[in-house]
Parts: sequence; C-alpha cells; structure tokens
Amino acid sequence: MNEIWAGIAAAFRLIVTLDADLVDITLRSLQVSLSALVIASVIALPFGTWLAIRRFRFRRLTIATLNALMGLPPVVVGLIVYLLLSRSGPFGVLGLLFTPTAMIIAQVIIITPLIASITHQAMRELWAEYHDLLISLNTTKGQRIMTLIRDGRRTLLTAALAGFGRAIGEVGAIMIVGGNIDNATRVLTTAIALETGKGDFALALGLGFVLIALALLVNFAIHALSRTEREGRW
Amino acid sequence: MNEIWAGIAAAFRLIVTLDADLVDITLRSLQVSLSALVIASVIALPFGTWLAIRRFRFRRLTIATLNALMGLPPVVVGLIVYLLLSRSGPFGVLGLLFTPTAMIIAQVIIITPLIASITHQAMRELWAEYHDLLISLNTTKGQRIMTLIRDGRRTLLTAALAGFGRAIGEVGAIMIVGGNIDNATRVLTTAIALETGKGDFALALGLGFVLIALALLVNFAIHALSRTEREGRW
Amino acid sequence: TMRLAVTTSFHNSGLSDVLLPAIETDTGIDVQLLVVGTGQAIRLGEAGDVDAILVHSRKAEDRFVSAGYGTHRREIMYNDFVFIGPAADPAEIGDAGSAVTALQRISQSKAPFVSRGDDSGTHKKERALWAAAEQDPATFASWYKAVGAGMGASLNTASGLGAYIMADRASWLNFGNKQDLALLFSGDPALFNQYAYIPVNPARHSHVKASAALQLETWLTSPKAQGLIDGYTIGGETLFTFNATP
Amino acid sequence: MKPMSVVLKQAVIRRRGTQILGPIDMTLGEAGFSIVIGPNGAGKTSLLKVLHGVERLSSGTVTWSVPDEDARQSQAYVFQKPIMLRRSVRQNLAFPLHLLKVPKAEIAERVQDWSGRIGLHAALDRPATRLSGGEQQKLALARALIRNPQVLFLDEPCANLDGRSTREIETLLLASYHAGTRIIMTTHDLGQARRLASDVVFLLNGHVREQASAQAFFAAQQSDEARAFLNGDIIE
Amino acid sequence: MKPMSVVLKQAVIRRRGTQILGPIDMTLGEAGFSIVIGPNGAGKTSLLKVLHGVERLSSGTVTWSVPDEDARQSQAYVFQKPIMLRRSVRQNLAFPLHLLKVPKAEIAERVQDWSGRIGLHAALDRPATRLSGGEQQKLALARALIRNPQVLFLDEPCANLDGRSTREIETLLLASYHAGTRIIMTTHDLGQARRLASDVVFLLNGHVREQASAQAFFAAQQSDEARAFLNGDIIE
Ligand SMILES: Nc1ncnc2c1ncn2[C@@H]1O[C@H](COP(=O)(O)OP(=O)(O)OP(=O)(O)O)[C@@H](O)[C@H]1O
Ligand SMILES: Nc1ncnc2c1ncn2[C@@H]1O[C@H](COP(=O)(O)OP(=O)(O)OP(=O)(O)O)[C@@H](O)[C@H]1O
Ligand SMILES: [Mg+2]
Ligand SMILES: [Mg+2]
Repeated sequence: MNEIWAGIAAAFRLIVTLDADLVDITLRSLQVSLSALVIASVIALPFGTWLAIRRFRFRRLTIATLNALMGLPPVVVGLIVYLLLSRSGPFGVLGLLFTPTAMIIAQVIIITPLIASITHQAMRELWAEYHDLLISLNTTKGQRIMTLIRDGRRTLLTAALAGFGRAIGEVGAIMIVGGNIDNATRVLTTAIALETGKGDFALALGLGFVLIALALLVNFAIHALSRTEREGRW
Repeated sequence: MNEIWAGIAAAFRLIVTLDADLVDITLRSLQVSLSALVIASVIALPFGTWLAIRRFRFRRLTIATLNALMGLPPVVVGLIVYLLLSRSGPFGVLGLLFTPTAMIIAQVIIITPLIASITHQAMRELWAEYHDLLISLNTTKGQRIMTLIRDGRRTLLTAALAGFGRAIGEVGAIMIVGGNIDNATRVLTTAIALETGKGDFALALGLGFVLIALALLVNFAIHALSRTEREGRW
Repeated sequence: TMRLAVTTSFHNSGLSDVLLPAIETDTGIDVQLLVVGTGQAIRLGEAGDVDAILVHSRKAEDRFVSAGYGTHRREIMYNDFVFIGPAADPAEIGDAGSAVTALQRISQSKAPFVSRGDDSGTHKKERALWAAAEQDPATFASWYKAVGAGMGASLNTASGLGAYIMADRASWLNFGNKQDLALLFSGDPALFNQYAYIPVNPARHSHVKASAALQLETWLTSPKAQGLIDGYTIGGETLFTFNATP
Repeated sequence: MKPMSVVLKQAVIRRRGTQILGPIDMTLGEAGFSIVIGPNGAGKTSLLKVLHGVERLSSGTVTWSVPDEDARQSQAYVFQKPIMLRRSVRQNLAFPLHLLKVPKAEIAERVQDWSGRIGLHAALDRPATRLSGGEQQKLALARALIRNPQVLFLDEPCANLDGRSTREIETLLLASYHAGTRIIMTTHDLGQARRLASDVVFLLNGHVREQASAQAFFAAQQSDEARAFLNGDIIE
Repeated sequence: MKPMSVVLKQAVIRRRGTQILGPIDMTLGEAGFSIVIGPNGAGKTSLLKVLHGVERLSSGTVTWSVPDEDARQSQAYVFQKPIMLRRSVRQNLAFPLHLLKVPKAEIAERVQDWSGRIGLHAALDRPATRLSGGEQQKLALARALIRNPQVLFLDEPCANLDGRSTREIETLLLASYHAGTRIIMTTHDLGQARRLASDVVFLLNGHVREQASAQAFFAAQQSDEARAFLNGDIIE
C-alpha cells in the first residue's frame, strides 16, 4: 500500500520537476497514440459507417469478424509487424523496425477494429432514422457516409476515445516492434513495464499515474471542445 | 514471412492434435475472460445506462473520466492489484495473488470502463427516444434502466464484445497478477509472450492464431445466438 | 506447492523444464515458477509473495539477505555470459583477448549494441564491464540502445537490428530467432555468472512455506540435481555448471 | 381516488433564451373535457407536457390538488408523435400494466380486450415500430387507456386516423369522459373540438389568449385572434 | 425534363410471410394530382414508397417512363413522420441543394425564400429536431419543394397543421401542380381530397379497389367499400 503513496509522490515529483526524460517519453507516447488514432479513425469511421448502411451477403459475417478482431492480441500483432518489418521480412528495406512509425503501424492494426465496431454500432441507429430521407434524396454512398459521420459525430466520440485509450495504454505490441529503446522508442507504457521488471514499483506507478493524468487531460480537452458546440441532443 | 507460415502450421498442428497443454490454457483463457466479462457487464451495463438517463451536476465530468479510464494502462492496473493482493498488502491474507481470481479482478478493472462507456453512448439515443414515455408512465429509476437494457440489448452486444476482446487479448496485467505459472495461471496471451521471449516465433504465432480463432468462435456463437431473435431493427 | 521467483535468463534457458518434473517426482513439491526481472523477483521475495528466489545478482542478493528478507544465500550453479553479434562481426570482437577489449572495439566501431538496460543481473554485469573498460554508457551516441526489456525481448531486438548484445549462454542457446546473429566471444573469466538460491525468511512472513523451500534447497544441491544440471545440453553444449557446496 | 384539479402559476418555459411558453396563470377544474387549440407552434404540446410533468418549468409552478406521486400515477399521456417501445404490439400494450405489477392473467385479458377495440388483434405479435402511422397512433392511445387513468392527456390523437377510426376513438373518449376521466386534449380539427369539448383553451404565442366553456367559446370568441383562428385567417 | 409516368406490374410487398401490399397493376399518367385514400393500414404509405423507390418490391415491377437515375433525381417525398436531420432548420433546408452542388449564394436565397413561405423565418438557426410537430411537417414539405421536383410524393402532409397552414399549403401545392408538377398524395381529410384531387386511388387491404378521376369517384363510387369509407362506416 505504501507503494501506492510512493507512486503518487513519484508522479508528483516527476511532473513538478518536469523531468526531461519524462517529458520526452510522454510526448512520444502522445505522438504515437494520436497518430495511430488519426490514421485508424480515417480508416475505421467511414468503414464502420459503410458497414451500417450497406446490406450485402456476408454482412453479418463481416461484422462478427470485425468484432472478433477487437480481441486481436497485441503481442501477436506486434510479432507479425515485427516479422514484416524485420530486415529479413518483405518490408525490411524500409528500415522501419524499432522506430515510432513501426509502433504506429502496430497500434493502427490494433485499434482500427475497435473504432470500426463501435462506429458501426453507433451509426446503425442514425441510419435507421435517416434511411428513408437519404435514399429519397438520391444521395451517393459517399454522401450518405459523410452525412452520417457529420450528424453522428458526437456518438463517434466514444469510438475515437476508446481507440485512443487502447492505444495509449497498450504495451505488448509496441514493446516488440518499438523495442523500448531509450531516447528513441521508449514510451510511457514500456517505461512502466521496465520499471516494474526492475522492481521499482513506485516509479512504475508514478509513470502510470502520469499516463492516467495524460488520458484524463486529453479526454477533458476533447469533451471541452465538443461542448463548445451547442448543447443538447440534436 | 516464413515464420508466419510456420505459425499457421503450428496453430494447425496444435489444434489438430488437441495438445493437452493447449486445451488447458485455452480453457483457462476462456474461463478468466468470460468471468471478467460477466462481472464487468453486471457492473457496467446498469452503470452506463444510469449515466445515460441521469442528469446531475458532475455528469460530463464523470463521463469524461469514464472515457479516460478506457486508457487505464493494464500494467498499472496489474501493479495496483498486485500491491493490494500481495502478502504485505491489505488483502494479502486472502492468498489470491497468482491465482485465476486475481487475473479476473484485474481484467474486470480494465474492461469495466470500456463497457460502461460504450453502453452509455449506445443508451443515450434510446433514452432520447423513450424519455417522454418512461417519464410519463411514472417508472422508477430501476425500471427505466431495465427497460433500456432490455430494448437496447442488441446495441449492447458491441459493448460486451469489445470488453471480451480486450480481456482475451490482454497480457500486461494478468502477467503481473497471475504470474504466468505453468498449469496454474498460464493463459494464451502469457504463453505467447513467453514463447516470444524465447524467440520461438512459430509457436508464439501458432498460439496467437489459436487465440484469434477462439475470439472468432465466441463472436460467431454470440452473433448466431442473437440472430435467433427476430431479425431487423426494432 | 511452493512459489519460486526466477529471472528470465534462467527460465529462457529451458533448464526449468528439466528440473521441475524431477523435483515433483522426488520431493512431491509442485514448484510454481514466476518468471520476472531480477528486481521484481527480489521485490516479490520482500513482499513474501514467493517462498524463495533464484537470481544472479550478487549485490542485490547480499542486500536482500542482510536486510533479513532471506534466511541465507546458497550458490547453486553458474553459466557464463557471451557476446553475440552479427556473423560478419564488423567490430571484430571475435579475436578480442578479453571481454573488456571486446567492448572497447564495439564502442570504437560504433556498431549497434543492445543493452538490457533493465537493472537485471545481466545488465549489472554489462555495466561493470563498461566501467572496467573505462567507458560510460551514459555518454554513448545512438548506437548504444538500452532497450529496457527481458533477455528474450532484448535478443529479439538485437536480431532485428543486427546488433551486438551481451547475453547469458543458456538464453542464447535456447533462443529461436537468431537470424544472422552468432556467438562471437566467450570464455573470459570476467563473464562468470553465478546463480544463487535464497529462501524467504519465515520470521518476516510467517505464511511462507519454509520447509518446502528448504526441501527444494536440499534437492537443488543434491547429486541428483548435479547430474541433471551438468547433463543439460543444447546442441551438444553444456549450459550450466553445478557448483553448490554440499 | 379523489378527482384532481390543477393550477398553473406564472408558469414559464424558456429554451435557448427565448420564452416558448408563458407566463401562464390557469386553473383546470376537476372534471371536464378540455380542448386546447391554437396555431402551430403556439405551445399546446409544451403546455400539456408541463401539466403532465414530463417537461419542467423554467419558472412558476404547476400544482395538482393531490400529492404529486398520486397525480403522476393516475395520469396517462398520448404523445403527438407516438412513442413505440421496440417490442411487439402485445408487449407495448402490456408494458404499463407490468409496471403496475398487475397479475399476468389479467394483463393478457386486458391486452386482448384493447387490441380488439383498436382493431389490432391480428397484429399483436408484430413489432410495434413497423405499424403504419395510424396504427401506431391507435396503439399509443390504447396503451394510455389500458391503465384506466384518471387524467388523460391527448396530443392530436386522431391526426393520422381515417374517418371511421376517428369516430370510434371519439366515442371511446366520450365514454371515458362520462365515466369520470378528466381529459385534456389538443386538436387541429375544429369539428372534433366542437364535438368533444366541454371547455376550450385558446393558446397563442405561448400565452393563454382565451379560456371558456365550449358553448361560450364557439358561440362568440372574445378576441379577434380567436375569431381569425377559427376562420383559418392570418393571426398576428 | 420530360414528364414521367409510372407503371406497376404485379407489384407485391411481403413482410414476415404476409402480403402487406398487392398484387397491384396500376398506371399513373404523366400529369395529375393523384390522391391515395384508404383506411389505416391499407397500404398507402407502402404504395408511395414503392413508387418512389425507397421500399423494394418483393415481386413485380415499378417502371418509370424515364431512365431510373433521372426519375430518382427529379422526385421528392414528404414522409408521414417528418425526418429531421439533426441540424438547424437552415441546414435542413439547404441539404438537398448542397447535394446538388447548387452555388452557395443561390442556396442562401432559396432558403430565405422557403423559410418565409412556411413561416419559419425566425426559427432558421434552431435545431430542427426541437420544432413543434406542425413546424416539422412544414419544414419537411419545404425541404422537398426547394428542389423543384418534377414528381412530388406527399404522405399526409397536413396531418399536424392548423387550419391556416393547411390552406396555405394547399394553395402552394395547387400552384405547383398547375406549374406542371406531378403530385401523388395521401390524406385522411376527405375535404382536402375533394379540394385537390384530379384523380383518386382507393386502397383497401393492400389492393387498389378503385381508381378514377376525382369527379367520377366523388360523384359515384363503384364499390360498396368506397362508399362506406367515404361515409366513415365499417368496411369489411
Ligand atoms: N427545446 C426547444 N428549443 C427551442 N424552441 C423550442 C423547444 N421546444 C419547443 N420549442 C418551440 O416552442 C414552440 C411551441 O412548441 P409546441 O411543440 O408546444 O407547439 P404546438 O403548439 O404543440 O405546435 P404544433 O401544433 O405544431 O404541434 C415552437 O415554436 C417550438 O419551435
Ligand atoms: N415491415 C413490416 N412488417 C410487417 N408489417 C408491416 C411492415 N410494414 C408495414 N406493415 C403493415 O402493412 C400495412 C400497411 O402499412 P402502411 O404504412 O402502408 O399503411 P397506411 O395505409 O399508410 O396506413 P396509415 O393510414 O395508418 O398511415 C400495415 O398494416 C402495417 O402494419
Ligand atoms: Mg404539438
Ligand atoms: Mg401511412
């Protein structure tokens, strides 16, 4: 229990002294997770919406698969990305292994199914509501997807935040493809894993609290921004 | 790349020969994740629904916090649960450390915010639709929550499946509180991490594919069950 | 049953797969292994969450015992550290006379070098060697990569990067993802790696299974164990040498 | 149960800074079939919702002559846009009774009875959300009446009904009224208003412009606006 | 653009095993103000949706006299339950024009014009979902007309409107009809049907029971059922 207090103290100390290493790895965490979030959202929001509006033969199968992919074990994703990017792998020439780019790639693979699934679920209701109108106005597929995303943006927030949460807290995959290299690919979660392995639980917890604080900060910021839009249920 | 084929071959061999160890750890994975899912759902579905129907002073703050908690780093959760359950921690006397129960506790903490957030988001729409009717019928809070959960159960599927996916693929927390003890707390993800550490990528991938197959199976089963209900959008 | 915290390098060697079944048949004890970093192993012992630890970091072990967390320290066996690197050996450490020279050549050539960077026994040994070579890793440029991970993960990183790395022989021999890495240098007595067994002190944690821990110690130092440890080979190479004094 | 009357005092609803209702001071007596009329956007729906308690006042008070809990329990409301539970027609009808923990056998019986009265007998096991507009309106009405409410609010309940259904519903409402139910209803069908009303409330721009017995109101309106409204002229 | 006619051949909609519409064989000519009448659940909404193409036939065909893409682009539909985009009134009005990539200046102008005609000028920046029932219906109508459709479907467009609005909308629709718009509309207001119809389709239980010019239909119904319907009697 004392460790938890020590952890809080450590977090406090790290933040107050603006520890240079801490700032560095925190920024890297943010950079990697936000990049992954943006890329994954660009893929998953239209795809999830498309799944909600399109009836086709294997729709249920696709949705079930997408839902299952939310359970993609990060370690396995990390391994596969490692094998693809490793020097003997097909993309080895790009030299991406053990760079933030590799970490972003792995995280995009992990969070895209999550964001797409939640998007699909959220967009189904809105599509049921808009269906007749949008068909009647002879909209193209693209216009339908755009309209749904635009008018459902508030409900998509949860999808994006879930993706961000998963990315920022993830450690298995980025450990393998990033390598937790000091000053290069170390992020908050891998640093926490490292300190845990060292048995320095206070520091590990301290970093953990910093990470949680960061997640809170990002969430409050996003909520505050979305609040500047007009209130209430449209 | 060859590794990936070797992994597929390994998965195939493991499944076909019904490797006793594999069956054992697969069942344990399922047991832990499904238990965590059930417990987390019992907490998160009513809570998320309650958040959707209740207006109170710190509602937005609560929601933003809940969303942020989706980013709880599993390693930190693992550490905290470890410290609480450790012999020198407050619940040490229970002797739960390094047991499946400890793993379930950690996973419940990790997936509850995720399920609650998605539930909240899904229930908001339904509440907007039912609001006037349920108020008019002078329902109690409990009746409102029950009605929403019942009639929104299809949309809650995604919430539960997202939680299950996160639980079954998670490794950081259960490694710390479970300890990856052979024949006692080894599950698929920790076994994968172990084989990865040994550099035995083929076996690691093989186990990974088994895990993915399991996730697919569970998802198809659940989708098939929910399909037996009548079709279409209610 | 009893719980034993061991380091990743011990477990990755595969020796535990040989020892544990034998222990179970001989003594009836079901030993549950917790494979963690050295530091974490010691913390588990301090908290009383395990009944004994098996690690390889002398200073930390002595501190553990003198603080009263462990009853005593019992040396069991040793293996040695080796230098691994790309088969082409750009830093030419293959014919270095000593571990210190090898490190100096690596730092001169600025060939990529992966360090465990996790305060483990292996990492501590590596730092000691750098100190002996009168170099400070803190001043190294980016060719020196402190990856902060267990032995296996660090080896994976090294093979992904084609980098040099110091590893224990057992982990290396049992490692499956060698790619074009090769064992380039070994044999310097400075690379000696002693494993020791420490039972957790029942005076501090009354619930620990002290008798089982002692039984295990007796077994580990028995001729039976000696036979199994000395006889454990991978590809014809012996990994560990039993050196417990009865 | 005791009959109920209700008093509105300085009741105001504000939304986004503009006042969409009130201030209204008004009393509705213990018995009667009150019809609220007024142009689109006058505030009829808002007024009914405030009386029923599903919409909150920004300021002022609504006071029922019985304790709040009793008042809420004995009222029913038929919304302008029918709200269908995403369940079968049968389950929609049974829902208010389930909430009251009425015994199953009685529920089944009353559901049979009411589904017959609204002509949805054959549709009992169809999803309510798939009913036609008029069928939904009838279902919502039956779901409100199945509880035998003491006070019944109806917001344009016949807007989507065919001639015959409208007549049948009117008969049903009058029967209910004569049996003692307090009814408060809005409609745009002035013929219907004449047929049913015992008293009339004329709303305009969120204010009660006139309140009188039906006889008095239809015989001679006090205000130019009410006169213009009845003629379908422009009101300013 | 060319005027359009439409032919239904053996058109059938089946849902959950039961036939809710058809089989229908019917032709609607190039010009006219067709009013579809029939009791609740007769299939009026289903018929309109099939003609417009938002609902698919289970069997049979709908054929417009112009290529499908042209037909879809020049039609508009006002649904029985107004569908409001979760945007402001202004954006709702502008939406169909945006889809057509009309220049911004022209959009602004037409939005001004139409918001005036339906009396929602002051509400332009309010969320459309918060409008009153009647206001929503008027907005949906304006949103359909703003595209100057060649064919206009209206599903009980005046159900929630007050007397004056109904009259104004009727004037507007007649003007549009005389300017060449093909209108197909359902209503339960038989007075309205008489005022507007050039021809009448009488639906019953999913079948076209009668189709005739308005004059002929209202003068003398061919079937007992139509006669009963006009009297508000029970039809079997
Ligand atoms: N939440 C809100 N925000 C802004 N304006 C609102 C809100 N709710 C209602 N209004 C406005 O208040 C006015 C009164 O609405 P109400 O629904 O009570 O009218 P009504 O008399 O029932 O009209 P109708 O006959 O069309 O149903 C309308 O002009 C409406 O646009
Ligand atoms: N998806 C569906 N599943 C089952 N029945 C349906 C479905 N859609 C419509 N129906 C039924 O088909 C019939 C015709 O419906 P439709 O909406 O066309 O009637 P309508 O003539 O427009 O009635 P109203 O005057 O009440 O609007 C109704 O009885 C309705 O319950
Ligand atoms: Mg209204
Ligand atoms: Mg209809």
